[in-house]
Amino acid sequence: MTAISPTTSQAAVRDASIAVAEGRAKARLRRRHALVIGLRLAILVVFLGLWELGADHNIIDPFFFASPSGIWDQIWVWVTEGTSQGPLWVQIYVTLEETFLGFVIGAVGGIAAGIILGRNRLLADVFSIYIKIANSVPRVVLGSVFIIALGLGMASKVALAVVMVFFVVFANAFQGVREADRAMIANAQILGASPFQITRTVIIPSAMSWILASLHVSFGFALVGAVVGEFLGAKQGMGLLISTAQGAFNANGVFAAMIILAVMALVVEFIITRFENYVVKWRPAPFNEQGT
Amino acid sequence: MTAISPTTSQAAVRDASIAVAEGRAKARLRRRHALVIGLRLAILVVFLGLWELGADHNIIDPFFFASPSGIWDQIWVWVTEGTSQGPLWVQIYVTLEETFLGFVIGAVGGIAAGIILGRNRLLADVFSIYIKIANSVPRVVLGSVFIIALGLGMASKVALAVVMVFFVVFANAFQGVREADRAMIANAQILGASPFQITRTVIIPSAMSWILASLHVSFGFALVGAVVGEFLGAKQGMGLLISTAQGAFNANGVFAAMIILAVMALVVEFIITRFENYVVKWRPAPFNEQGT
Amino acid sequence: DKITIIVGGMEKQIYLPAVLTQQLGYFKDQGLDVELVNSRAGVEAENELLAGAVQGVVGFYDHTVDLQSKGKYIQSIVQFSQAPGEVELVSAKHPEIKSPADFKGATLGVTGLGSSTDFLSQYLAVRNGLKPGDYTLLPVGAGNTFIAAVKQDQIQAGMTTEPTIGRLLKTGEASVLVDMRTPEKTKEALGGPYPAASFYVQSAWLEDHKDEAQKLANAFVMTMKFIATHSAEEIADKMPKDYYAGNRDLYVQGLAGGKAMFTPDGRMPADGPPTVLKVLSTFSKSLQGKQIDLSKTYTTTFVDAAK
Amino acid sequence: MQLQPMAAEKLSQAALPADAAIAIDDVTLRFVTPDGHMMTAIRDFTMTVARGEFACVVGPTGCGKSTTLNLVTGLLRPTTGNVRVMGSPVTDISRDIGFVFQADALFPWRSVIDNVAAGPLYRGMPKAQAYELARDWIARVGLGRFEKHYPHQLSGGMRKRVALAQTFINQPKILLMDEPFSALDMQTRTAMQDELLGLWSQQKSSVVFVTHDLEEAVALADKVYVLTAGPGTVKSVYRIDLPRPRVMADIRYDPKFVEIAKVIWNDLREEVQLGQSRTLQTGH
Amino acid sequence: MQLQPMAAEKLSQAALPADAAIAIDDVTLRFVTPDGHMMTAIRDFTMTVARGEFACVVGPTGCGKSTTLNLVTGLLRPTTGNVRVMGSPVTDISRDIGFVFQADALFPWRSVIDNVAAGPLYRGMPKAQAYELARDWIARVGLGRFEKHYPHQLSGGMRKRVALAQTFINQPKILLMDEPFSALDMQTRTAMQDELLGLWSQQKSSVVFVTHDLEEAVALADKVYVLTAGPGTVKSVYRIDLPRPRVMADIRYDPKFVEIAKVIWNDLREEVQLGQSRTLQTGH
Ligand SMILES: Nc1ncnc2c1ncn2[C@@H]1O[C@H](COP(=O)(O)OP(=O)(O)OP(=O)(O)O)[C@@H](O)[C@H]1O
Ligand SMILES: Nc1ncnc2c1ncn2[C@@H]1O[C@H](COP(=O)(O)OP(=O)(O)OP(=O)(O)O)[C@@H](O)[C@H]1O
Ligand SMILES: [Mg+2]
Ligand SMILES: [Mg+2]
Repeated sequence: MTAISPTTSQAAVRDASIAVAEGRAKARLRRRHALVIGLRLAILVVFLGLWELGADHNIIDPFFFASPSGIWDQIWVWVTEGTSQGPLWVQIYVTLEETFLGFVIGAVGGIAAGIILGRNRLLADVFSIYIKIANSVPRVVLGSVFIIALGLGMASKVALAVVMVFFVVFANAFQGVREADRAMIANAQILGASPFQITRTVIIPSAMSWILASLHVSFGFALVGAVVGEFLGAKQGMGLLISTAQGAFNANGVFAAMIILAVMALVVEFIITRFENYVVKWRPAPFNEQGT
Repeated sequence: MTAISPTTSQAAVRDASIAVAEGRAKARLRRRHALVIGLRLAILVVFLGLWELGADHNIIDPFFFASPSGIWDQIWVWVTEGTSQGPLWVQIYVTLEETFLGFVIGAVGGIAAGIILGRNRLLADVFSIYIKIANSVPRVVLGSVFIIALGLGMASKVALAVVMVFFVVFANAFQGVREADRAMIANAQILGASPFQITRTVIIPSAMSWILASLHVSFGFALVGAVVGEFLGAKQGMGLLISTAQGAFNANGVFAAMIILAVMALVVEFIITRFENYVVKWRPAPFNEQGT
Repeated sequence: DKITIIVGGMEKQIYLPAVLTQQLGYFKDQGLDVELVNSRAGVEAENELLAGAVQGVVGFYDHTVDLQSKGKYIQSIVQFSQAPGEVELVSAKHPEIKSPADFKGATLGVTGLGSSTDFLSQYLAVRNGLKPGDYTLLPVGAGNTFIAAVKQDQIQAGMTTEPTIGRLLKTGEASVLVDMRTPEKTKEALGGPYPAASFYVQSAWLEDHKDEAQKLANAFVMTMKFIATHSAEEIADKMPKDYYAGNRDLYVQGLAGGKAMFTPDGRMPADGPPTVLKVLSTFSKSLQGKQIDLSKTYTTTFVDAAK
Repeated sequence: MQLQPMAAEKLSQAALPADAAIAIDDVTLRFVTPDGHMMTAIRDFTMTVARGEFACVVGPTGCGKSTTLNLVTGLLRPTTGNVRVMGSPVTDISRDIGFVFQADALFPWRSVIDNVAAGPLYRGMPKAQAYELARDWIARVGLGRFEKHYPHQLSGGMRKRVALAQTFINQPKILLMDEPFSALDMQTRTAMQDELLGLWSQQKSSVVFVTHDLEEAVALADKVYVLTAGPGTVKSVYRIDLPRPRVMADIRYDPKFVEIAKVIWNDLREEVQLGQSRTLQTGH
Repeated sequence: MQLQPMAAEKLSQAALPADAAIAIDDVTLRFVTPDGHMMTAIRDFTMTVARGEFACVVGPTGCGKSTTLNLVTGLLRPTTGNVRVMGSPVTDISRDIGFVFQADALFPWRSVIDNVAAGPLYRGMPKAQAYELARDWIARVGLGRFEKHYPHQLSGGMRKRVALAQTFINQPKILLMDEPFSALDMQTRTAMQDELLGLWSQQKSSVVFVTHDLEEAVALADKVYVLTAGPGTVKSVYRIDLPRPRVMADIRYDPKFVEIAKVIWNDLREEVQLGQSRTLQTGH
């Protein structure tokens, strides 16, 4: 019995010190989180403060560049009294719907095209030149072509959002497929995978971080596409709100609408990041961030 | 001597058959190249043919969607007689200059920001939210802000091209840095590399294919930015040409200008591809395409 | 030194005097180095002018009134047209609309909300006994998108300018409901002349640049006289080919129909500004409850002095 | 044919039997080197593995052993010559083949059990059954506690064992293995060798096994190929006539084994020294 | 301290000397497993390597050998306990260390010579000199003809030799090697071992060498650490008193060597069997 007792106590000491170490690690994480939030807020406050000051002293002409307080007033009016086109949330909803449809169609199309061309060299050699041509078409011109072809309804805005998203996603999906590790593909082939199974279980997972990177940036682009579409002609939506505000020399209105758009983008960004963390949970942490 | 002769002749046979095999491989490559070019041309011809036919029979209204022959006439007129704004090449030069400046500034900025934030977790956590906000601002609205701030000259178009390019390049550079192999970074560290050396010799090469993928798509975007800028206000450039043609119901002019833009994009694309092949020449060919 | 002027669409017939002056070489004759910049969005042009980046704008007169309500002073020094040059077209699919009084329940196309076409359309409706809310306004821009909106029956009627008018008339997809291309018909529709296309500058700039302003006025007045004394054909010949690349006949035809809207001498018609104020103050939120001094929105001094 | 009075019979390369599981016939393979020249990796290479035969390949590093295996799988194509598997020319990757790669080729986004179950799932086995089988094989390679781990959370030796389970689970007719056991400690290695021999005799599969450990080669093989230093070609082939079944833990102490190993060792050493002196000459 | 009457002297872990090159003091390291639990990789681990000492580490696969090396480099941080290198706590990656990774860590976009010259260039040596030195080391590892090749154009063994040259060229004070020779054939391996011993004695560096080959460990080391099956901790330490300089080609036939190897082998086998039975129990 006496022989065992020192070992037990030694183990107890170890376990206690591990608990302490883990507690310390957790506290460190919490502190870091607080630091990040604090810094973000600090930057925001400094930025808005300088802007407001500049506007007050006419260094930044609020007629052109608005002022934070003016923007806030405008948002408040829109929230409480609605906009000239109806309640604010309807405008947000309309734009969000167009954006979302365009984003999904563009992303799915871009991923599909990227994978198909990435997997098939001949198709890639033949078609990539046409994709490059399409990508150099100015979107604003495309906008009027879409309005002629698809009308002034939702379809033309969605189409514009699609063409904003498609090329970015395509380029990344295509390259992601090309970068897939050849040893891994060979292994899957030998294990008995059909070309389709290889695409599904090897190519797509390895291109995933490429695709996700493009989705991050392209949701913002989809939003831009939808807004530009509304700019060119619409009954409702954030783009029309901006266009009206611009026409009335209402800089506060223009900036207020842009801030609402930014908040929309951030919310969706948050969702994409969640999805990303779920998808790439297999990924090794960098050295030094491992263990506890 | 007799002992050697069979070996020599055997070696000669082998060398001959290798020569044959290599000749066959080269011929196969040539045939494939011809096939690709042929298919590309076939698609182009079919596409243009259908368009022309459709326009002739008014299935595709040439008033809105132009016709290949009309576009060709317009380009011919511009080339031989110049445009209302002066010689065609001046318009091309102006737009190309804006695009190029915007592309370079946006790409360099995006790469730099991507690398800095990708290498520094704290900066990334603090600033990435602001980059996302900036990315959701509609570019057309930004265009007006730039015109107010920078005037109607070249600066505002360049700025617009920059903001089209920056985000795509940033997103990819950032993710590319994050994806760099941790074992390779550790190895460089242990070999004695300073953080800057690691960035230069490990991070940038491994993020290179990410960055290049974004450059491919973003030159088209830079072009779009410059053209939109000219659309909003300019005295020269392809955007103004399009705007004038649109105002004059000259669909052929609109499409002709877009085709010129596409050719510009393709030329630059070709240069980027050359650069890419040079940079990634270390890359293994996929299995089955190796050997001869 | 160099003078930069923004034109709100150089190829538009309503702004034709700007480019024509350049083409005729009148600026050079006055010893001026003028650079014309195209900008289709009116707001962009005004913002540039206010920011001091350009010296003048060729645009609609009503902006001078609107901006005064926001405390910014700009003045028209040469008035190009005394009619808006706009036409309210009605779609051929809707023969039941015979006058603005039949707009009830219809969707009316305008170039943009808050634009001149917006105010004019509403004014037409109200003058014919309708209330706001009886009709819907849809911003459809001009040109192709306007035509597409008519074709797709998204608007039953709409207000636009040449060459969109000519195109729709030619294909028979629309007909003229209210014509505001001549001073007479404008008076009939709005109850007075409606000064539209004009050349305006910042009042502050004018103070210090009387000399340049005079030279500019000289050049423009000569152009106005040229227009008055030449046929549409002859004017079209002077314009860059790209402006009528679509269809020259249509261009000339439109010009012949709309030539009458131009003032013969660049002078502001005395009863014009009040009409504009009346139209604007009925609908523009920013004007409500504001006192507008019309005399600060234009001046005929330079036109009068022009030789 | 030079017959030798002992178990290690040196064979001359006879005409290729038509029914061989693997027949590499006078193959030459050349790569393009960075400076644009051609480099011959293997030359006039002939090798046959009969059905149910266990062949080991030994040779100096860089002599073309992995290249040979890649030729059999169809991942590489010969510049000249033919490769036949089960009597028909190699055109595509065959489902009958199992290949344990020299380097890591696990799927990093799949846990151990998903990696091991990949083969059966690809081949259409129902999910439940595939996972049950996978669990079984994971236990056999001694990784029962690590089913849910991802590859980057395993040690080098553990990853190799996952790769073995991934290949063995398919029970391939033809098994190609490229230094499969070099990352394992002696004890685990012996266990894996026994596992391999069991699978082989039960499946009657044909095996090509590349190793640097000559003793391992002799202990396992029916036939040992000794390659020359690059450009690789077959230097000699030995038939190993040790009785089966062999028990890995004991066979090394068999005097016949020691004798065979010594003969081949001398043959191989000659070659390796040749290769070294050649690189030293050309090394600047 | 249990002294044994032969060359393999089993040592008890004494108090840590202050001037040791490497001192791992009662370290425990835990990883988060995929199901969110903590897994102890090494536990109560204590190890000292004096300046100029050559230590080998053997143990069953997955017992924590690579983890231990990563602790010394600073790539991993202990959960509890201390790691000191050259007397000062490990905070960042030290320039005195050379590390041959178990897996491939060459730069794929650099040719062989650029890979080997990386260390000297990072450390500020002039370009011409660095390349000259690199050429010298490339020749020493027998890759003279492959200077311009990229890593993917090399065989597994050749890549490993590039990694060795890349590390050796820096002449590190502390040399950590994780199964560096397991992909090499016997002859090349012996040459590399001689190269390593030469470098070590000339540089008076301290070496920690992980291997699965017990004979290799005994042949090279001053001190052999035997680890227990995971969670790894030190089971026993042996001092190897074979005379130096040792010639790798001959030492295996030294009777003292055979005796030592046998003693440690028995110790190790016990541990490996324990590890295996444990995984088999928990394997479903
Ligand atoms: N893609 C390639 N391009 C050029 N040369 C190559 C390529 N792949 C392999 N080689 C060359 O072919 C030769 C044989 O390589 P291989 O990988 O078959 O050797 P190995 O016998 O498997 O060696 P090891 O025992 O080290 O694994 C080597 O000299 C190598 O440099
Ligand atoms: N990132 C990680 N997350 C979770 N567990 C890990 C991680 N890295 C290593 N481990 C675990 O730590 C233990 C020790 O791993 P280590 O790589 O040190 O073994 P090793 O002794 O080097 O084995 P081998 O001889 O096979 O290389 C293993 O059980 C492994 O599963
Ligand atoms: Mg190999
Ligand atoms: Mg290890």
